[in-house]
Amino acid sequence: MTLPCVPHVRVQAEDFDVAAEIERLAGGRRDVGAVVTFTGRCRDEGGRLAALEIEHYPAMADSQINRVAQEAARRWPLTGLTIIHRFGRIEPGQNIVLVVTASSHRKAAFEAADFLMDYLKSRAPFWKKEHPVQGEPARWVEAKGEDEEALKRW
Amino acid sequence: MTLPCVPHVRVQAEDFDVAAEIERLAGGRRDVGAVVTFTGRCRDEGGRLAALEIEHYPAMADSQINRVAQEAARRWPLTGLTIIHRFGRIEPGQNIVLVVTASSHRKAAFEAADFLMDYLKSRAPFWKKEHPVQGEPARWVEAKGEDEEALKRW
Amino acid sequence: MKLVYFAWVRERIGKEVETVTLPADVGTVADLLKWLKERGGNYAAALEHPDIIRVAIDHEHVTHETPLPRDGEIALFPPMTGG
Amino acid sequence: MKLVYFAWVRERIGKEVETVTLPADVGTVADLLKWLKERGGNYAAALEHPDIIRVAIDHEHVTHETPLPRDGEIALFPPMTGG
Repeated sequence: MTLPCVPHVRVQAEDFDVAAEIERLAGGRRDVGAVVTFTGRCRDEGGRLAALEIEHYPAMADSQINRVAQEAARRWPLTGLTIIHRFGRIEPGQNIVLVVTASSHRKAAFEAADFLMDYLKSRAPFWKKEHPVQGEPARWVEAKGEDEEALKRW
Repeated sequence: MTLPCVPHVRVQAEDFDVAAEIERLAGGRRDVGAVVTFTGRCRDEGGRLAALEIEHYPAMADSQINRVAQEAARRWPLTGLTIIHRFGRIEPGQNIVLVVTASSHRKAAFEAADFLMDYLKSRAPFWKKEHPVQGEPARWVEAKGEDEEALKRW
Repeated sequence: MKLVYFAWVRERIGKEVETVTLPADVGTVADLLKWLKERGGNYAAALEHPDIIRVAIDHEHVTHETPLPRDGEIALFPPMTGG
Repeated sequence: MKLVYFAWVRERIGKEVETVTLPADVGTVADLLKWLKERGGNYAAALEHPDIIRVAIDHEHVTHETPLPRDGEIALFPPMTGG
């Protein structure tokens, strides 16, 4: 493979379809040996959470995700790469984020997906607010030091 | 989570449906924060390959995959784990193997899927034979030293 | 200069966007955060700990040492929690 | 003792399964590989490099030092290439 693949990036309120996104990268192709998908979903935190509200910075989200996607496409021999990040109200059991990586080689697909999730956590301009089931006030999720630490692996 | 999840393992000639397998692990659940899928597919090796023929040791394949699946379920806090390995004739673009891991936590899902693929490569009793497009004779794929090396990471 | 705010920075300041005219001695991002904080009230509450505020200039992450542009969009927000 | 063969071990030996009666001095997996190889012909071709042959006893991977059971299914095959 000579040129990096062109990443497919979407920032949207709507849900996504993992099978359709796998098909987009691998369907009809005979050179794809490995496809990794990562789906991040909303958890109810032991029954405590009614919903997440995801705020984002529209003008920046797309460009930042594209930037990190292009870095992944340069660093690993990917045949395809898709990133979808949702915003708005998301309830437990619903999807938040999808990364799909396709490659001739297993390790490249795994590593690129893992790298991308680390970078999305700490670099993409999204903020989660938790709405509890009970009458407690909503509160913003705090960033974890471990997420920033995770970037040092790359 | 207290008890390890019970892995779902299948060894079959038929294709699998990634979306259905994600649904099996995560559908209707509110405690799953991360789902990773790895799909291994047959490549045409630059147009050289007409098909793979995958031989397996039926009496051993199921028990070995279950063993490594149970090890993964003990080592990582997974809420669900599925492994499907196909055998028989598989053409370029078709699926060979699927690993799906679900967890509350991203790292657990990634690491367990990566671990499982390393172990399937070197421990599950499957053997690939390549059938070239041209009139050349079929030949058995040779195991790679790097696959054996990869196990030392775990 | 156009300022935009997100998440709890936006909530505490009480607006999403505003246009400000900066004094000549406000040269860097750190200067801007100090100047805003000194406005008091909601600004003092939002920028109580300026070190944790993340900043982007024209949609690119920058450090607090970065010089301000003559014009552009400056975004202030908490550490991100996407993914 | 039931012996089963896979992949190119099966192809070179020319059979999938056979039952053999082992001499008393064939005590380990390594002894078995040596004894089979000394049968010559197809066996010598299949077991030319016994070190690379992988072995399972009753569906469990074993080393070449492993003692043979009194009875059971012993599988001989090349390094695996699944996944």
